[in-house]
Amino acid sequence: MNGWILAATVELAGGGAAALWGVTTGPTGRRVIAQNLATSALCPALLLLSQGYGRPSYVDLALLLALLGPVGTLVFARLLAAELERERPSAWALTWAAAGLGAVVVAAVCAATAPGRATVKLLVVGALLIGGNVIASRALSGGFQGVRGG
Amino acid sequence: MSDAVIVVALLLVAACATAAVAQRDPARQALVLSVLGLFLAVLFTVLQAPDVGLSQLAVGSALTPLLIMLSVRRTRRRGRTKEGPE
Amino acid sequence: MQILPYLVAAYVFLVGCYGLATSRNLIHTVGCLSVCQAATYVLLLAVGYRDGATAPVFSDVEPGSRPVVDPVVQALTLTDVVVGATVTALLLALVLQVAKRHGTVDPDELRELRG
Amino acid sequence: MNRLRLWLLAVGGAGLTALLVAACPGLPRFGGRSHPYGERAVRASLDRHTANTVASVNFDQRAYDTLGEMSILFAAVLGCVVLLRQARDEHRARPEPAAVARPVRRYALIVLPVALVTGLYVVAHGQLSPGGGFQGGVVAATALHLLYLGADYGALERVRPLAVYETSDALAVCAYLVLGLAGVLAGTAFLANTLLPYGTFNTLSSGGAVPLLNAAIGMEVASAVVVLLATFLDQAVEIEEKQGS
Repeated sequence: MNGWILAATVELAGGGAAALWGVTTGPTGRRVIAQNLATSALCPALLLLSQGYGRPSYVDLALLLALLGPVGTLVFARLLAAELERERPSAWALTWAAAGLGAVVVAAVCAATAPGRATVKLLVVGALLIGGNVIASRALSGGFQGVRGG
Repeated sequence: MSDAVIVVALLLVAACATAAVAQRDPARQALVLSVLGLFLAVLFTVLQAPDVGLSQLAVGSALTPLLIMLSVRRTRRRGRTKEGPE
Repeated sequence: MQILPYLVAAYVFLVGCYGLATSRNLIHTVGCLSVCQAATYVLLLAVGYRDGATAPVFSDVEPGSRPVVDPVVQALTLTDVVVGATVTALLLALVLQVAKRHGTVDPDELRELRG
Repeated sequence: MNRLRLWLLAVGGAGLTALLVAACPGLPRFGGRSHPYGERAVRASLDRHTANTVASVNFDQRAYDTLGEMSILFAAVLGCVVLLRQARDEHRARPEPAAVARPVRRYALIVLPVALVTGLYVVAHGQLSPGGGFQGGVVAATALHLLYLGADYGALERVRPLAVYETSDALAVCAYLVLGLAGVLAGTAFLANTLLPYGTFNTLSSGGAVPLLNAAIGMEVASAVVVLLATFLDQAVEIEEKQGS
Protein backbone atom coordinates (compact mmCIF):
# COMPACT_ATOMS: atom_id res chain seq x y z
CA MET A 1 0.00 0.00 0.00
CA ASN A 2 1.64 3.25 -1.04
CA GLY A 3 0.53 6.86 -0.96
CA TRP A 4 -1.01 6.75 -4.42
CA ILE A 5 -3.27 3.85 -3.59
CA LEU A 6 -4.18 5.43 -0.26
CA ALA A 7 -5.16 8.63 -2.07
CA ALA A 8 -7.17 6.60 -4.59
CA THR A 9 -8.96 4.77 -1.76
CA VAL A 10 -9.90 8.02 -0.06
CA GLU A 11 -11.07 9.55 -3.30
CA LEU A 12 -13.00 6.43 -4.24
CA ALA A 13 -14.72 6.22 -0.86
CA GLY A 14 -15.56 9.93 -0.68
CA GLY A 15 -16.41 10.62 -4.31
CA GLY A 16 -18.09 7.29 -4.85
CA ALA A 17 -20.31 7.55 -1.77
CA ALA A 18 -21.24 11.15 -2.62
CA ALA A 19 -22.07 10.24 -6.23
CA LEU A 20 -24.13 7.27 -5.11
CA TRP A 21 -26.05 9.36 -2.62
CA GLY A 22 -26.65 12.08 -5.21
CA VAL A 23 -27.79 9.70 -7.92
CA THR A 24 -30.33 7.89 -5.75
CA THR A 25 -32.09 10.83 -4.08
CA GLY A 26 -33.73 14.04 -5.11
CA PRO A 27 -35.23 15.29 -8.36
CA THR A 28 -34.10 13.90 -11.71
CA GLY A 29 -31.98 16.94 -12.55
CA ARG A 30 -29.85 16.54 -9.46
CA ARG A 31 -29.39 12.87 -10.21
CA VAL A 32 -28.02 13.57 -13.68
CA ILE A 33 -25.56 16.05 -12.16
CA ALA A 34 -24.44 13.40 -9.69
CA GLN A 35 -23.97 10.95 -12.56
CA ASN A 36 -21.81 13.54 -14.31
CA LEU A 37 -19.75 14.18 -11.19
CA ALA A 38 -19.24 10.42 -10.69
CA THR A 39 -17.11 10.52 -13.86
CA SER A 40 -14.98 13.36 -12.58
CA ALA A 41 -14.57 11.68 -9.19
CA LEU A 42 -13.65 8.22 -10.43
CA CYS A 43 -11.43 9.14 -13.39
CA PRO A 44 -8.72 10.70 -11.15
CA ALA A 45 -9.02 7.65 -8.87
CA LEU A 46 -8.21 5.43 -11.85
CA LEU A 47 -5.16 7.59 -12.66
CA LEU A 48 -3.96 7.34 -9.06
CA LEU A 49 -4.44 3.57 -9.09
CA SER A 50 -2.48 3.28 -12.32
CA GLN A 51 0.37 5.18 -10.71
CA GLY A 52 0.09 3.26 -7.44
CA TYR A 53 0.29 -0.14 -9.13
CA GLY A 54 3.18 1.03 -11.29
CA ARG A 55 1.30 0.10 -14.47
CA PRO A 56 1.24 2.92 -17.06
CA SER A 57 -1.00 0.78 -19.27
CA TYR A 58 -3.89 1.19 -16.80
CA VAL A 59 -4.11 4.83 -17.96
CA ASP A 60 -6.18 3.52 -20.88
CA LEU A 61 -9.06 3.01 -18.46
CA ALA A 62 -8.97 6.64 -17.37
CA LEU A 63 -8.72 7.71 -21.02
CA LEU A 64 -11.82 5.73 -21.93
CA LEU A 65 -13.73 7.02 -18.92
CA ALA A 66 -12.79 10.64 -19.65
CA LEU A 67 -13.94 10.09 -23.23
CA LEU A 68 -17.19 8.21 -22.66
CA GLY A 69 -18.34 9.51 -19.27
CA PRO A 70 -19.46 12.93 -20.59
CA VAL A 71 -20.97 11.18 -23.63
CA GLY A 72 -23.15 9.17 -21.25
CA THR A 73 -24.22 12.36 -19.49
CA LEU A 74 -25.06 13.98 -22.82
CA VAL A 75 -27.25 10.95 -23.60
CA PHE A 76 -29.28 11.71 -20.49
CA ALA A 77 -29.25 15.44 -21.21
CA ARG A 78 -30.68 14.70 -24.65
CA LEU A 79 -33.27 12.11 -23.77
CA LEU A 80 -34.45 13.69 -20.51
CA ALA A 81 -34.51 17.17 -22.07
CA ALA A 82 -38.14 17.83 -21.16
CA GLU A 83 -37.62 17.18 -17.45
CA LEU A 84 -34.31 19.02 -17.32
CA GLU A 85 -35.82 22.04 -19.02
CA ARG A 86 -38.17 22.42 -16.08
CA GLU A 87 -35.50 22.00 -13.42
CA ARG A 88 -32.39 23.53 -15.01
CA PRO A 89 -30.16 21.85 -12.45
CA SER A 90 -26.77 23.37 -11.82
CA ALA A 91 -24.00 22.83 -9.33
CA TRP A 92 -21.19 25.06 -10.46
CA ALA A 93 -19.22 25.00 -7.21
CA LEU A 94 -19.12 21.21 -7.31
CA THR A 95 -18.33 21.10 -11.01
CA TRP A 96 -15.36 23.41 -10.69
CA ALA A 97 -14.21 21.64 -7.51
CA ALA A 98 -14.27 18.34 -9.41
CA ALA A 99 -12.45 19.93 -12.34
CA GLY A 100 -9.80 21.29 -9.97
CA LEU A 101 -9.41 17.87 -8.37
CA GLY A 102 -8.93 16.33 -11.81
CA ALA A 103 -6.33 18.97 -12.71
CA VAL A 104 -4.42 18.44 -9.45
CA VAL A 105 -4.34 14.66 -9.87
CA VAL A 106 -3.27 14.87 -13.52
CA ALA A 107 -0.51 17.33 -12.56
CA ALA A 108 0.68 15.11 -9.71
CA VAL A 109 0.76 11.97 -11.84
CA CYS A 110 2.48 13.90 -14.66
CA ALA A 111 5.14 15.08 -12.24
CA ALA A 112 5.76 11.51 -11.12
CA THR A 113 6.19 10.07 -14.62
CA ALA A 114 9.14 10.63 -16.89
CA PRO A 115 8.30 13.15 -19.64
CA GLY A 116 7.42 11.53 -22.92
CA ARG A 117 4.44 9.89 -24.59
CA ALA A 118 2.95 8.94 -21.22
CA THR A 119 2.81 12.62 -20.23
CA VAL A 120 1.02 13.52 -23.44
CA LYS A 121 -1.54 10.79 -22.82
CA LEU A 122 -2.10 12.03 -19.27
CA LEU A 123 -2.60 15.59 -20.49
CA VAL A 124 -5.09 14.39 -23.09
CA VAL A 125 -6.99 12.55 -20.34
CA GLY A 126 -7.03 15.68 -18.21
CA ALA A 127 -8.21 17.90 -21.06
CA LEU A 128 -10.96 15.47 -22.06
CA LEU A 129 -12.08 15.02 -18.47
CA ILE A 130 -12.31 18.69 -17.55
CA GLY A 131 -13.64 19.85 -20.91
CA GLY A 132 -16.21 17.09 -21.07
CA ASN A 133 -17.50 17.64 -17.59
CA VAL A 134 -17.80 21.39 -17.91
CA ILE A 135 -19.62 21.05 -21.24
CA ALA A 136 -21.93 18.38 -19.84
CA SER A 137 -22.67 20.50 -16.78
CA ARG A 138 -23.53 23.47 -18.95
CA ALA A 139 -25.72 21.32 -21.17
CA LEU A 140 -27.61 20.17 -18.06
CA SER A 141 -28.02 23.58 -16.49
CA GLY A 142 -29.38 25.02 -19.71
CA GLY A 143 -26.60 27.60 -19.73
CA PHE A 144 -27.19 27.70 -23.44
CA GLN A 145 -30.45 27.06 -25.22
CA GLY A 146 -32.09 23.80 -24.30
CA VAL A 147 -31.90 20.81 -26.57
CA ARG A 148 -35.07 20.30 -28.52
CA GLY A 149 -36.52 17.78 -30.89
CA GLY A 150 -34.72 14.98 -32.69
CA MET B 1 -4.53 -3.01 4.99
CA SER B 2 -3.53 -3.23 1.37
CA ASP B 3 -6.94 -4.72 0.68
CA ALA B 4 -8.74 -1.58 1.84
CA VAL B 5 -9.27 -0.35 -1.71
CA ILE B 6 -10.81 -3.69 -2.71
CA VAL B 7 -13.17 -3.59 0.27
CA VAL B 8 -14.24 -0.03 -0.57
CA ALA B 9 -14.92 -0.93 -4.19
CA LEU B 10 -16.86 -4.05 -3.23
CA LEU B 11 -19.04 -2.15 -0.76
CA LEU B 12 -19.74 0.59 -3.32
CA VAL B 13 -20.80 -2.04 -5.87
CA ALA B 14 -23.09 -3.75 -3.36
CA ALA B 15 -24.68 -0.45 -2.28
CA CYS B 16 -25.11 0.71 -5.87
CA ALA B 17 -26.69 -2.60 -6.91
CA THR B 18 -29.22 -2.22 -4.10
CA ALA B 19 -29.97 1.33 -5.21
CA ALA B 20 -30.34 0.26 -8.85
CA VAL B 21 -32.96 -2.32 -7.93
CA ALA B 22 -34.77 0.08 -5.60
CA GLN B 23 -35.32 2.71 -8.34
CA ARG B 24 -38.68 1.84 -9.86
CA ASP B 25 -38.61 4.42 -12.63
CA PRO B 26 -36.61 3.02 -15.59
CA ALA B 27 -35.06 6.40 -16.52
CA ARG B 28 -33.76 6.92 -12.99
CA GLN B 29 -32.64 3.31 -12.88
CA ALA B 30 -30.61 3.90 -16.03
CA LEU B 31 -28.77 6.70 -14.21
CA VAL B 32 -27.94 4.42 -11.29
CA LEU B 33 -26.94 1.62 -13.65
CA SER B 34 -24.46 3.86 -15.42
CA VAL B 35 -22.88 4.74 -12.04
CA LEU B 36 -22.90 1.02 -11.18
CA GLY B 37 -20.97 0.44 -14.39
CA LEU B 38 -18.32 2.93 -13.25
CA PHE B 39 -18.00 1.30 -9.83
CA LEU B 40 -17.69 -2.12 -11.45
CA ALA B 41 -14.94 -0.81 -13.72
CA VAL B 42 -13.03 0.50 -10.68
CA LEU B 43 -13.55 -2.82 -8.88
CA PHE B 44 -12.16 -4.68 -11.88
CA THR B 45 -9.15 -2.37 -11.90
CA VAL B 46 -8.33 -3.06 -8.26
CA LEU B 47 -8.84 -6.79 -8.91
CA GLN B 48 -6.13 -6.36 -11.57
CA ALA B 49 -8.39 -6.99 -14.57
CA PRO B 50 -7.95 -3.88 -16.74
CA ASP B 51 -9.22 -5.66 -19.85
CA VAL B 52 -12.54 -6.39 -18.20
CA GLY B 53 -12.62 -2.89 -16.72
CA LEU B 54 -12.22 -1.37 -20.19
CA SER B 55 -14.98 -3.57 -21.51
CA GLN B 56 -17.28 -2.58 -18.67
CA LEU B 57 -16.52 1.11 -19.18
CA ALA B 58 -17.18 0.91 -22.90
CA VAL B 59 -20.46 -0.91 -22.41
CA GLY B 60 -21.70 0.54 -19.14
CA SER B 61 -20.96 4.24 -19.44
CA ALA B 62 -22.67 5.08 -22.72
CA LEU B 63 -24.08 2.06 -24.56
CA THR B 64 -26.44 0.50 -21.99
CA PRO B 65 -27.84 3.85 -20.77
CA LEU B 66 -28.45 4.87 -24.39
CA LEU B 67 -30.31 1.62 -25.12
CA ILE B 68 -32.46 1.89 -21.97
CA MET B 69 -33.23 5.57 -22.49
CA LEU B 70 -34.22 4.98 -26.12
CA SER B 71 -36.57 2.20 -25.01
CA VAL B 72 -38.05 4.44 -22.32
CA ARG B 73 -38.59 7.17 -24.85
CA ARG B 74 -40.25 4.79 -27.26
CA THR B 75 -42.68 3.39 -24.68
CA ARG B 76 -43.47 6.85 -23.31
CA ARG B 77 -44.10 8.26 -26.76
CA ARG B 78 -46.38 5.33 -27.48
CA GLY B 79 -48.34 6.09 -24.34
CA ARG B 80 -48.66 9.73 -25.41
CA THR B 81 -49.92 9.05 -28.93
CA LYS B 82 -52.37 6.53 -27.50
CA GLU B 83 -53.87 9.02 -25.10
CA GLY B 84 -53.49 12.05 -27.33
CA PRO B 85 -55.58 11.95 -30.50
CA GLU B 86 -58.28 9.51 -29.44
CA MET C 1 -11.69 -10.63 3.81
CA GLN C 2 -11.44 -14.32 3.01
CA ILE C 3 -14.97 -14.64 1.64
CA LEU C 4 -16.20 -11.04 1.48
CA PRO C 5 -16.03 -10.83 -2.36
CA TYR C 6 -18.02 -14.04 -2.70
CA LEU C 7 -20.61 -12.78 -0.24
CA VAL C 8 -20.88 -9.51 -2.17
CA ALA C 9 -21.38 -11.45 -5.41
CA ALA C 10 -24.10 -13.58 -3.79
CA TYR C 11 -25.75 -10.47 -2.32
CA VAL C 12 -25.76 -8.62 -5.65
CA PHE C 13 -27.24 -11.65 -7.36
CA LEU C 14 -30.00 -12.01 -4.76
CA VAL C 15 -30.82 -8.30 -4.85
CA GLY C 16 -31.10 -8.52 -8.64
CA CYS C 17 -33.41 -11.53 -8.30
CA TYR C 18 -35.59 -9.64 -5.84
CA GLY C 19 -35.86 -6.79 -8.32
CA LEU C 20 -36.69 -9.20 -11.15
CA ALA C 21 -39.52 -10.75 -9.16
CA THR C 22 -41.11 -7.57 -7.86
CA SER C 23 -40.65 -5.32 -10.87
CA ARG C 24 -43.69 -3.47 -12.22
CA ASN C 25 -42.11 -2.34 -15.47
CA LEU C 26 -40.45 -4.63 -18.00
CA ILE C 27 -37.69 -2.11 -18.79
CA HIS C 28 -36.89 -2.01 -15.08
CA THR C 29 -36.84 -5.82 -15.12
CA VAL C 30 -34.17 -5.79 -17.82
CA GLY C 31 -32.13 -3.38 -15.67
CA CYS C 32 -32.41 -5.77 -12.72
CA LEU C 33 -31.21 -8.60 -14.92
CA SER C 34 -28.08 -6.61 -15.73
CA VAL C 35 -27.52 -6.25 -11.96
CA CYS C 36 -27.65 -10.07 -11.73
CA GLN C 37 -25.10 -10.26 -14.55
CA ALA C 38 -22.80 -7.94 -12.58
CA ALA C 39 -22.77 -10.54 -9.79
CA THR C 40 -21.27 -13.12 -12.13
CA TYR C 41 -18.46 -10.74 -13.10
CA VAL C 42 -17.60 -10.12 -9.45
CA LEU C 43 -17.62 -13.84 -8.65
CA LEU C 44 -15.43 -14.83 -11.60
CA LEU C 45 -12.82 -12.14 -11.00
CA ALA C 46 -12.74 -12.84 -7.26
CA VAL C 47 -11.88 -16.47 -7.99
CA GLY C 48 -8.96 -15.39 -10.16
CA TYR C 49 -7.47 -12.77 -7.82
CA ARG C 50 -4.10 -13.29 -6.16
CA ASP C 51 -2.70 -11.20 -3.30
CA GLY C 52 -0.09 -8.66 -4.34
CA ALA C 53 -0.28 -9.71 -7.98
CA THR C 54 -0.68 -7.55 -11.06
CA ALA C 55 -2.50 -7.89 -14.38
CA PRO C 56 -1.21 -10.58 -16.78
CA VAL C 57 -0.35 -7.94 -19.36
CA PHE C 58 3.35 -7.66 -20.15
CA SER C 59 3.51 -4.56 -22.31
CA ASP C 60 4.95 -2.49 -19.44
CA VAL C 61 6.37 -5.04 -16.97
CA GLU C 62 9.04 -7.66 -17.43
CA PRO C 63 7.51 -11.18 -17.70
CA GLY C 64 8.18 -13.12 -14.50
CA SER C 65 9.18 -10.06 -12.48
CA ARG C 66 5.88 -9.89 -10.56
CA PRO C 67 3.22 -12.49 -9.77
CA VAL C 68 0.15 -12.20 -11.98
CA VAL C 69 -3.55 -12.94 -11.49
CA ASP C 70 -5.43 -15.62 -13.42
CA PRO C 71 -6.02 -14.57 -17.06
CA VAL C 72 -8.47 -17.38 -17.86
CA VAL C 73 -11.31 -16.05 -15.70
CA GLN C 74 -10.61 -12.56 -17.03
CA ALA C 75 -11.10 -13.78 -20.58
CA LEU C 76 -14.37 -15.43 -19.54
CA THR C 77 -15.59 -12.23 -17.86
CA LEU C 78 -14.56 -10.13 -20.83
CA THR C 79 -16.81 -12.03 -23.22
CA ASP C 80 -19.48 -12.13 -20.51
CA VAL C 81 -19.64 -8.33 -20.38
CA VAL C 82 -20.13 -7.92 -24.13
CA VAL C 83 -22.63 -10.78 -24.40
CA GLY C 84 -24.46 -9.30 -21.40
CA ALA C 85 -24.88 -6.01 -23.22
CA THR C 86 -26.26 -7.66 -26.35
CA VAL C 87 -28.62 -9.80 -24.29
CA THR C 88 -29.86 -6.59 -22.66
CA ALA C 89 -30.44 -5.14 -26.13
CA LEU C 90 -32.31 -8.23 -27.31
CA LEU C 91 -34.53 -8.21 -24.22
CA LEU C 92 -35.25 -4.51 -24.67
CA ALA C 93 -36.27 -5.24 -28.25
CA LEU C 94 -38.68 -7.88 -26.93
CA VAL C 95 -40.05 -5.37 -24.41
CA LEU C 96 -40.67 -2.84 -27.17
CA GLN C 97 -42.49 -5.50 -29.16
CA VAL C 98 -44.63 -6.33 -26.11
CA ALA C 99 -45.37 -2.63 -25.66
CA LYS C 100 -46.47 -2.41 -29.30
CA ARG C 101 -48.67 -5.47 -29.16
CA HIS C 102 -50.31 -4.92 -25.79
CA GLY C 103 -49.85 -1.23 -25.09
CA THR C 104 -48.38 -1.82 -21.64
CA VAL C 105 -45.08 -2.79 -20.06
CA ASP C 106 -46.49 -3.81 -16.68
CA PRO C 107 -46.18 -7.58 -16.28
CA ASP C 108 -49.27 -7.74 -14.06
CA GLU C 109 -51.45 -5.96 -16.62
CA LEU C 110 -50.07 -8.29 -19.28
CA ARG C 111 -51.23 -11.27 -17.25
CA GLU C 112 -54.72 -9.78 -16.99
CA LEU C 113 -54.82 -9.20 -20.74
CA ARG C 114 -54.17 -12.85 -21.41
CA GLY C 115 -57.21 -13.54 -19.28
CA MET D 1 -51.94 -13.40 -5.54
CA ASN D 2 -49.26 -10.79 -4.98
CA ARG D 3 -48.80 -11.79 -1.35
CA LEU D 4 -48.48 -15.42 -2.34
CA ARG D 5 -45.84 -14.49 -4.86
CA LEU D 6 -43.86 -12.51 -2.31
CA TRP D 7 -43.99 -15.41 0.15
CA LEU D 8 -42.80 -17.79 -2.53
CA LEU D 9 -39.98 -15.37 -3.36
CA ALA D 10 -39.02 -15.04 0.31
CA VAL D 11 -38.87 -18.81 0.81
CA GLY D 12 -36.92 -19.39 -2.38
CA GLY D 13 -34.62 -16.45 -1.69
CA ALA D 14 -33.91 -17.65 1.84
CA GLY D 15 -33.07 -21.13 0.57
CA LEU D 16 -30.84 -19.75 -2.17
CA THR D 17 -29.12 -17.41 0.29
CA ALA D 18 -28.39 -20.30 2.65
CA LEU D 19 -26.98 -22.40 -0.18
CA LEU D 20 -24.83 -19.56 -1.58
CA VAL D 21 -23.44 -18.64 1.84
CA ALA D 22 -22.71 -22.30 2.55
CA ALA D 23 -20.88 -22.53 -0.77
CA CYS D 24 -18.65 -19.51 -0.12
CA PRO D 25 -16.11 -21.24 2.20
CA GLY D 26 -15.81 -24.05 -0.35
CA LEU D 27 -14.57 -21.70 -3.06
CA PRO D 28 -10.83 -21.18 -3.58
CA ARG D 29 -9.55 -18.75 -0.94
CA PHE D 30 -9.75 -15.13 -2.16
CA GLY D 31 -6.26 -13.98 -3.10
CA GLY D 32 -4.83 -17.51 -2.94
CA ARG D 33 -1.61 -18.46 -4.68
CA SER D 34 -2.77 -21.53 -6.53
CA HIS D 35 -3.94 -20.77 -10.09
CA PRO D 36 -2.88 -23.80 -12.14
CA TYR D 37 -4.78 -22.80 -15.30
CA GLY D 38 -3.62 -19.22 -15.06
CA GLU D 39 0.05 -20.16 -14.82
CA ARG D 40 -0.18 -22.47 -17.82
CA ALA D 41 -2.07 -19.83 -19.82
CA VAL D 42 0.61 -17.24 -19.05
CA ARG D 43 3.37 -19.64 -20.10
CA ALA D 44 1.60 -20.54 -23.36
CA SER D 45 0.99 -16.88 -24.11
CA LEU D 46 4.65 -15.95 -23.57
CA ASP D 47 5.70 -18.90 -25.76
CA ARG D 48 3.70 -17.36 -28.57
CA HIS D 49 5.04 -13.82 -27.99
CA THR D 50 1.68 -12.37 -27.01
CA ALA D 51 2.16 -9.71 -24.33
CA ASN D 52 -1.50 -9.49 -23.30
CA THR D 53 -2.32 -12.91 -21.87
CA VAL D 54 -6.05 -12.19 -21.85
CA ALA D 55 -5.97 -11.56 -25.61
CA SER D 56 -3.97 -14.75 -26.04
CA VAL D 57 -6.59 -16.75 -24.12
CA ASN D 58 -9.41 -15.16 -26.10
CA PHE D 59 -7.98 -15.37 -29.59
CA ASP D 60 -5.49 -18.22 -29.42
CA GLN D 61 -5.92 -20.72 -26.62
CA ARG D 62 -9.71 -20.48 -26.49
CA ALA D 63 -10.41 -18.96 -29.90
CA TYR D 64 -13.16 -21.51 -30.45
CA ASP D 65 -15.10 -20.07 -27.49
CA THR D 66 -14.77 -16.61 -28.96
CA LEU D 67 -16.31 -17.94 -32.16
CA GLY D 68 -19.32 -19.10 -30.14
CA GLU D 69 -19.50 -15.81 -28.33
CA MET D 70 -19.33 -13.96 -31.62
CA SER D 71 -22.24 -15.98 -32.98
CA ILE D 72 -24.28 -15.05 -29.89
CA LEU D 73 -23.57 -11.41 -30.66
CA PHE D 74 -24.47 -11.90 -34.31
CA ALA D 75 -27.68 -13.75 -33.46
CA ALA D 76 -28.70 -11.16 -30.86
CA VAL D 77 -28.28 -8.34 -33.37
CA LEU D 78 -30.21 -10.32 -35.97
CA GLY D 79 -32.95 -10.87 -33.39
CA CYS D 80 -33.16 -7.16 -32.62
CA VAL D 81 -33.33 -6.24 -36.29
CA VAL D 82 -36.13 -8.75 -36.88
CA LEU D 83 -38.08 -7.78 -33.76
CA LEU D 84 -37.84 -4.05 -34.34
CA ARG D 85 -38.43 -3.95 -38.09
CA GLN D 86 -40.98 -1.52 -39.36
CA ALA D 87 -44.41 -3.11 -38.99
CA ARG D 88 -47.19 -2.73 -41.54
CA ASP D 89 -49.17 -0.32 -39.39
CA GLU D 90 -46.21 1.99 -38.84
CA HIS D 91 -44.72 4.68 -40.98
CA ARG D 92 -41.55 6.65 -40.94
CA ALA D 93 -41.81 10.27 -39.94
CA ARG D 94 -38.96 12.60 -40.68
CA PRO D 95 -37.57 13.53 -37.30
CA GLU D 96 -37.67 17.25 -36.80
CA PRO D 97 -34.17 18.71 -36.83
CA ALA D 98 -32.92 19.28 -33.31
CA ALA D 99 -31.56 22.56 -32.07
CA VAL D 100 -28.41 21.66 -30.17
CA ALA D 101 -26.48 24.32 -28.35
CA ARG D 102 -23.28 25.29 -30.13
CA PRO D 103 -20.78 24.29 -27.39
CA VAL D 104 -22.26 20.79 -27.28
CA ARG D 105 -22.06 20.56 -31.05
CA ARG D 106 -18.46 21.74 -31.03
CA TYR D 107 -17.58 19.32 -28.23
CA ALA D 108 -19.15 16.42 -30.12
CA LEU D 109 -17.32 17.30 -33.33
CA ILE D 110 -13.97 17.53 -31.52
CA VAL D 111 -14.42 14.38 -29.48
CA LEU D 112 -15.79 12.29 -32.35
CA PRO D 113 -12.44 11.85 -34.15
CA VAL D 114 -10.60 11.48 -30.84
CA ALA D 115 -12.96 8.69 -29.79
CA LEU D 116 -12.70 6.98 -33.17
CA VAL D 117 -8.90 7.03 -32.99
CA THR D 118 -9.01 5.79 -29.40
CA GLY D 119 -11.26 2.93 -30.48
CA LEU D 120 -8.86 1.96 -33.26
CA TYR D 121 -5.90 2.30 -30.86
CA VAL D 122 -7.56 -0.01 -28.35
CA VAL D 123 -8.27 -2.59 -31.08
CA ALA D 124 -4.80 -2.36 -32.59
CA HIS D 125 -2.97 -2.71 -29.27
CA GLY D 126 -5.25 -5.53 -28.14
CA GLN D 127 -2.46 -8.11 -28.02
CA LEU D 128 -0.09 -5.77 -26.14
CA SER D 129 -1.84 -3.56 -23.62
CA PRO D 130 -5.26 -3.94 -21.99
CA GLY D 131 -7.95 -3.72 -24.62
CA GLY D 132 -8.88 -5.56 -27.75
CA GLY D 133 -11.55 -6.01 -30.34
CA PHE D 134 -14.51 -6.02 -27.97
CA GLN D 135 -13.66 -2.83 -26.12
CA GLY D 136 -12.34 -0.91 -29.10
CA GLY D 137 -15.28 -1.92 -31.25
CA VAL D 138 -17.78 -0.62 -28.73
CA VAL D 139 -15.86 2.65 -28.33
CA ALA D 140 -15.66 3.24 -32.09
CA ALA D 141 -19.37 2.52 -32.53
CA THR D 142 -20.29 4.79 -29.62
CA ALA D 143 -18.12 7.52 -31.10
CA LEU D 144 -20.21 7.53 -34.25
CA HIS D 145 -23.31 8.26 -32.19
CA LEU D 146 -21.80 11.49 -30.94
CA LEU D 147 -23.27 12.82 -34.17
CA TYR D 148 -26.73 12.10 -32.82
CA LEU D 149 -25.88 13.86 -29.56
CA GLY D 150 -24.07 16.78 -31.19
CA ALA D 151 -26.39 17.32 -34.13
CA ASP D 152 -29.53 15.31 -34.85
CA TYR D 153 -30.64 11.98 -36.16
CA GLY D 154 -30.69 13.20 -39.75
CA ALA D 155 -26.96 14.02 -39.56
CA LEU D 156 -26.20 10.58 -38.22
CA GLU D 157 -28.25 8.90 -40.93
CA ARG D 158 -26.38 10.75 -43.66
CA VAL D 159 -23.00 9.33 -42.59
CA ARG D 160 -24.29 5.95 -41.60
CA PRO D 161 -25.28 3.83 -44.59
CA LEU D 162 -26.76 0.96 -42.61
CA ALA D 163 -26.31 -1.62 -45.37
CA VAL D 164 -22.55 -1.11 -45.23
CA TYR D 165 -22.47 -1.89 -41.52
CA GLU D 166 -24.73 -4.91 -41.90
CA THR D 167 -22.44 -6.23 -44.62
CA SER D 168 -19.28 -5.56 -42.67
CA ASP D 169 -20.79 -7.34 -39.67
CA ALA D 170 -21.32 -10.46 -41.76
CA LEU D 171 -17.94 -10.06 -43.46
CA ALA D 172 -16.15 -9.91 -40.11
CA VAL D 173 -17.82 -13.15 -38.98
CA CYS D 174 -16.78 -14.74 -42.27
CA ALA D 175 -13.23 -13.45 -41.86
CA TYR D 176 -13.01 -15.09 -38.46
CA LEU D 177 -14.25 -18.38 -39.89
CA VAL D 178 -11.88 -18.19 -42.87
CA LEU D 179 -8.93 -17.55 -40.54
CA GLY D 180 -9.99 -20.63 -38.63
CA LEU D 181 -10.41 -22.75 -41.74
CA ALA D 182 -6.98 -21.69 -42.97
CA GLY D 183 -5.55 -23.78 -40.15
CA VAL D 184 -7.54 -26.81 -41.28
CA LEU D 185 -6.41 -26.37 -44.90
CA ALA D 186 -2.79 -26.12 -43.78
CA GLY D 187 -3.10 -29.46 -42.07
CA THR D 188 -3.30 -28.36 -38.42
CA ALA D 189 -6.50 -27.73 -36.47
CA PHE D 190 -9.39 -25.25 -36.73
CA LEU D 191 -8.28 -21.85 -35.37
CA ALA D 192 -4.85 -23.23 -34.43
CA ASN D 193 -2.34 -20.40 -34.20
CA THR D 194 0.50 -22.07 -36.11
CA LEU D 195 0.45 -20.50 -39.56
CA LEU D 196 1.95 -17.07 -39.02
CA PRO D 197 5.33 -16.26 -37.48
CA TYR D 198 5.04 -15.15 -33.86
CA GLY D 199 7.11 -12.00 -34.43
CA THR D 200 9.03 -9.95 -31.89
CA PHE D 201 7.60 -9.85 -28.37
CA ASN D 202 5.72 -6.65 -27.54
CA THR D 203 5.38 -5.27 -31.08
CA LEU D 204 2.19 -4.67 -33.04
CA SER D 205 2.68 -7.68 -35.32
CA SER D 206 3.49 -10.19 -32.57
CA GLY D 207 1.34 -13.15 -31.60
CA GLY D 208 0.75 -14.87 -34.97
CA ALA D 209 -2.96 -14.86 -35.85
CA VAL D 210 -4.01 -13.03 -32.67
CA PRO D 211 -3.96 -9.50 -34.17
CA LEU D 212 -5.95 -10.66 -37.19
CA LEU D 213 -8.65 -12.39 -35.16
CA ASN D 214 -8.66 -9.40 -32.86
CA ALA D 215 -9.26 -7.06 -35.78
CA ALA D 216 -12.06 -9.28 -37.10
CA ILE D 217 -13.77 -9.17 -33.69
CA GLY D 218 -13.27 -5.41 -33.51
CA MET D 219 -14.95 -4.93 -36.88
CA GLU D 220 -17.78 -7.30 -35.94
CA VAL D 221 -18.48 -5.65 -32.60
CA ALA D 222 -18.32 -2.13 -34.02
CA SER D 223 -20.74 -2.87 -36.87
CA ALA D 224 -23.00 -4.94 -34.63
CA VAL D 225 -23.32 -2.10 -32.12
CA VAL D 226 -23.99 0.42 -34.89
CA VAL D 227 -26.75 -1.77 -36.34
CA LEU D 228 -28.17 -2.40 -32.87
CA LEU D 229 -28.31 1.27 -31.97
CA ALA D 230 -29.73 2.08 -35.39
CA THR D 231 -32.73 -0.19 -34.83
CA PHE D 232 -33.38 1.37 -31.43
CA LEU D 233 -32.92 4.92 -32.70
CA ASP D 234 -35.31 4.20 -35.54
CA GLN D 235 -37.89 3.06 -33.04
CA ALA D 236 -37.37 5.97 -30.68
CA VAL D 237 -37.07 8.75 -33.20
CA GLU D 238 -38.44 7.85 -36.60
CA ILE D 239 -41.02 5.11 -36.73
CA GLU D 240 -44.50 6.12 -35.71
CA GLU D 241 -47.78 4.32 -35.69
CA LYS D 242 -50.38 5.36 -38.18
CA GLN D 243 -52.88 7.63 -36.53
CA GLY D 244 -56.29 6.07 -36.00
CA SER D 245 -55.18 2.54 -36.82
